[in-house]
Amino acid sequence: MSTDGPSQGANSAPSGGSAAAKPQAWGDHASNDGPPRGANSAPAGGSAAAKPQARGNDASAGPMPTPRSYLDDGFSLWSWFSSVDHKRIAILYAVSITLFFFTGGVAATLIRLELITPAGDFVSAETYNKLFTMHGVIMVWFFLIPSIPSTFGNFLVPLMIGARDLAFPKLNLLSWYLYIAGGLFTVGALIAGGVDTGWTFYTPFSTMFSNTHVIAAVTGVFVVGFSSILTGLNFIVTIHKMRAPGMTWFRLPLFIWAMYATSIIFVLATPVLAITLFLLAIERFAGVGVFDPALGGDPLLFQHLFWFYSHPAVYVMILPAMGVASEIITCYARKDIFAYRSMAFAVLAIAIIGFLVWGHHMFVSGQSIYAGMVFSILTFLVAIPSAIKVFNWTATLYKGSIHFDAPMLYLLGFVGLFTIGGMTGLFLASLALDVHLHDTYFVIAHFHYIMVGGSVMAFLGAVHFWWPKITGRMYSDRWARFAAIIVFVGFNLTFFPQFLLGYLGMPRRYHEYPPEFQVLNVLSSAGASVLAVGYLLPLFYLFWSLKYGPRAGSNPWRATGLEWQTPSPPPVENFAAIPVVTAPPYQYSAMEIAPQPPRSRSAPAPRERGEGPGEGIPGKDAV
Amino acid sequence: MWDFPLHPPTDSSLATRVDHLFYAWLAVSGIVTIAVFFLIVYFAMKYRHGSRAARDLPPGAKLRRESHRIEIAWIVTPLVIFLGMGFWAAGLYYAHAAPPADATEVYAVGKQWMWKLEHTGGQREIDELHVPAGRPVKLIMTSQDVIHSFFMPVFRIKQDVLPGRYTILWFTADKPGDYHVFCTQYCGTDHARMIGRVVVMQPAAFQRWLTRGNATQSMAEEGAARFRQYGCSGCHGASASVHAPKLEGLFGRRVQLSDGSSVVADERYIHDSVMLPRKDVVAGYEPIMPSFQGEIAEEDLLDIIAYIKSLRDATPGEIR
Amino acid sequence: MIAHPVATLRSYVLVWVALIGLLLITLGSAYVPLGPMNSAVNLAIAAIKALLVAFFFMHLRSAHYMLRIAAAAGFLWLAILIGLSLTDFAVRY
Amino acid sequence: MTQAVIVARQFDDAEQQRKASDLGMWVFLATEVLFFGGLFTAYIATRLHDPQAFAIASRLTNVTLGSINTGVLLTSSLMMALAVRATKLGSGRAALGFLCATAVLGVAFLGIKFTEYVLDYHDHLVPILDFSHPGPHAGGVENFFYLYFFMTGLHSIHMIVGIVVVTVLAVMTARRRFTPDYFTPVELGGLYWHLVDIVWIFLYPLLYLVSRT
Repeated sequence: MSTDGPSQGANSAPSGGSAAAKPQAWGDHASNDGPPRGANSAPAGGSAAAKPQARGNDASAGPMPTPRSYLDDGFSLWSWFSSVDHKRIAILYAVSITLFFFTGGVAATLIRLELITPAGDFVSAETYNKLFTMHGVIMVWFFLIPSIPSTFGNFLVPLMIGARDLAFPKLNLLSWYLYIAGGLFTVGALIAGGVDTGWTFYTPFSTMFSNTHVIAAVTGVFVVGFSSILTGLNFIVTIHKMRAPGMTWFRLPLFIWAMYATSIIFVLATPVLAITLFLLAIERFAGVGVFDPALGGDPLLFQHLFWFYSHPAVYVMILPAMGVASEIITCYARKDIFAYRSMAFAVLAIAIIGFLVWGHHMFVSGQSIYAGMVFSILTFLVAIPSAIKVFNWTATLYKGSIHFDAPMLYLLGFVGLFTIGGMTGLFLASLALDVHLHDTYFVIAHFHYIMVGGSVMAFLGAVHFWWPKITGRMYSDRWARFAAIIVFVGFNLTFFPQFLLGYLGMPRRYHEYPPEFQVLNVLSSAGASVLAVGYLLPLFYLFWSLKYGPRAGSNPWRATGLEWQTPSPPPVENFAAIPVVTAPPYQYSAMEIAPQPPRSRSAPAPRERGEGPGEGIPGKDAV
Repeated sequence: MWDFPLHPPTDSSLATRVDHLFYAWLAVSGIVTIAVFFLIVYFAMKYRHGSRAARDLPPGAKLRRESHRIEIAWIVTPLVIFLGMGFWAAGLYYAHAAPPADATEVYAVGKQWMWKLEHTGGQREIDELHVPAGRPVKLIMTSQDVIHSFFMPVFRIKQDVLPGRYTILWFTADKPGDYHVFCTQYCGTDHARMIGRVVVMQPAAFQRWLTRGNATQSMAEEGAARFRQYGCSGCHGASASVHAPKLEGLFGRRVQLSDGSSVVADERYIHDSVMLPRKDVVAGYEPIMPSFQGEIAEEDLLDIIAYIKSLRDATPGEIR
Repeated sequence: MIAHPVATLRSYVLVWVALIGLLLITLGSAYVPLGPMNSAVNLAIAAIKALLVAFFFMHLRSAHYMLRIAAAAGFLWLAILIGLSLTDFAVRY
Repeated sequence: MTQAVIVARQFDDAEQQRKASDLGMWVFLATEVLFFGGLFTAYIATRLHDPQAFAIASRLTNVTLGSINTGVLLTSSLMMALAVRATKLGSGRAALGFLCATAVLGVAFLGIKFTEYVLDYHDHLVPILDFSHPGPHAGGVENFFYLYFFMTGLHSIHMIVGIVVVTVLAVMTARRRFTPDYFTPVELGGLYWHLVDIVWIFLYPLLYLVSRT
């Protein structure tokens, strides 16, 4: 493997052997009606040519030992807390959002325990209200919104587009500190006694009536909003200005398109939330304000401003998941994505139309019925690009060569659960039906199908897919597949009964409930315990893999993205030389059709396409 | 244990129509979801790695043409179906929003954490609403503190109840029964206890209930008492020396305001005139009325509104 | 050395003169009774002033189209926020 | 090309770095537009709720000082634009002068604004601290002034940030940190200043000129 040109020096994985698989998709496979052309036998020259570098950089000084990986670039805590390397910042985020995820999860566990019996016998009403508020605030702003963008987005955006870092690395570090500062305010509010407004902070309850630490919690959310804005700004500029040569817009991986769409929402929606919460805090502090009906203000104004942010924020949670799905499904189906362009336009369409539909949260709020009708129709429009995405993922499987590794299981689960979540969203977009279902458990079930069944499944899929790249280690695929199935089963058991509860009329945020709802609530709580096991399992085998996992090659899944062309874990500078891109992404079909013979070859020739490890489960024997 | 309901009770034609919409959506979404699940499982099995399924795709140009057709088909078809369903739902929503003129009025005040209801006859109820079957009933609702929401699953309707505003909800119950009322807008500590019953009675039984009820006097009479208690009559009464607008025959009339605009004197106008007297000042009068914000409970104000309503056909001088 | 093109001093001063002129017009028009048109005129003049500043002082006139899109996006999204919330506020009050 | 430009490690060259900074600034300005946009929406909703109150309240603002301040701010924008131009042309002395003029005009704006606040306070027009308004529409008038102080206050905070930025730029200019090839900080500072100016261009008619007839 050491015969690669200098530009590929980075690619020699520590383990050598078959693990250092080299993808060719970046070679010119534009036409697949014939034997693959030269690119296939000259991965280094064809797909990644050294780009003249602006400044001297010893990485390009010729063949050299494996460049220092980003993980080895300093071991002190300070070397992490002061790092402006996008990959290290991604790890900082990953650790912090995991902590917040389990904090929010503890609140959810207590909620489900309380709801096992109709009577409010486990925690008091005040405690229950604080629990669901903390669950909502933490899960929405400190887990779901930053989850994929801040971890995988940070890690992968520069790698996928062939850049050395994000455009503004210091801003990136600042945004992590803002996230932590916001988190401290919120955790402070939690320790000081909690907040009981619900994550929606509706006025006038939050301004004039709640006796809890609303201002501290709101400040936390305000601050974390700026973290989102800076991340979005960084991604937009990076994707526009830092793409590798040849990386045209329609050669971008769909994950990048998803990040771009997400960033648009970050940048254009979050400031409205910030100013709204600012108004809320002042109004609570001073007792005067435009949301207070006592002076002729309007509480619905708050709801309009809040949902102008918070509805697009839902798409912040799901768009990155869609990006992950496009990466993973193509890779394990070994097939090009179906209708790449419409997939790219669909994420943009979702991001933009997503801004036009916020009023569907307010059909029974007392807004004008004309507003209701306008928002209802617009909401149906946003269903179309979402439906396109689901259909295209399904079509991608057609005539593929499907492997069932853990990431694929998570993402197939994602497609199914997102479909259910999306379709039930249409129930809620229907005006008259929403009048019945609004603020019942039907809504709870619907958005958990989108956010947990969708975003969290995709997040876990992404963890398993890019884990070898991020850590350089393989985990136990057997355990991972087991966990994926547990999560899928536990999730459905938890949330499907809630659809029934909602249709029966059980309102959300209820500490106690009429006894006829008990059976379904018990089912839901039982499911939650299964789900909890599913979420805890990865902690064990993933941590285990950090120490004992076999080393992963640079490309254990034989994937096509640029991120797989650099060693695992990637070097500090990402690429020994900036790659030159010559073909669209996801050319798996060409990769599958062409080299049937090499498939069984045990010792790939130098400069020959490296073969994924043995049959079926790529990465298995990446020693 | 397993005899729990899977379907909420239904007691109005509107609820049945909402159910039809629900089942239509269930069918549409069920077909889509099952199709997606079936295809995923089918493809996953047929095209699993190592299977012998044929994998030859048509050549590039043809593939693109075909996939364009498929794309257009699955953009247009769902769009047409979804929009059709959407208009169906919008029509029903419109019916929700338009109460018939002859509906029996009941006034509701939400406060942390109870519902106070009052019939025009003066019968007061807390967390219970008695209504006759077969007759449209219109709830005129407001809140004394935070936003609440009045939800009756049996009729498939709910409406947020806001401070400083009146919102309405109407239904016609089909048959007698006893059903849940929930508050569905989170309103603080005992939100989950802000529940009640709606009791639908045969009209005759309802009439008996009304007469047997706790009403000593009608809402309007009660309102007249409050009108004096809060000192309104001191200025608006016949013998008042203060120059204040006369309230006889006011309700439903268009009122000229001092700034040149005009408004119809409805519940909201009277409410605002009492609570925010400086917002709309009647032309030709000084803005001297004090605000009763925080002085007067919403349910008392509803009595007063009922009283002023009862003076719809009165002639000036009738107020004492 | 790349020469970064600059506009003439004169053009900047002319834009400033136009801005001050528009300020005086908007102030004057506010005292002419036009009914609801007063606000419309004032806002239209404000929009013209903002465009002058954006195009000349902020160099959007010669900027890359991407910068113009970024600049327009902020105002477009604000229009969405205001426009769609007016479906409620304009009808309900 | 001179070597004066320091290119950060993630960029290929100065050109890429400059374009990235430009785009970043404009994206940031878009977020600022929506940050103030939330307030404008609140203004519109509240005004539609009680238009008479806004007409009455707007007459209570000090239109003379407000108009003078608008002129001051527009002039400061001209100075800023000329500072950017001078930097691009490489005339550091002129740039320094224009930057100082910008900062001075900015301080003058804040001074006039503060004077207005004091006058408003004497007129009992400051909600929360001291507000009383006789006559009808008192609630709506109070809401107007609440928004007036919120919007102009937030704008003033942006002005303070802008003055600090311009001062730093002036110091850097005095130290000859900028060349015709490297002027990005001045350009970006200028964009920020102009945006704050644009916000005021809209605040002025909405707060001072609602109903003067």
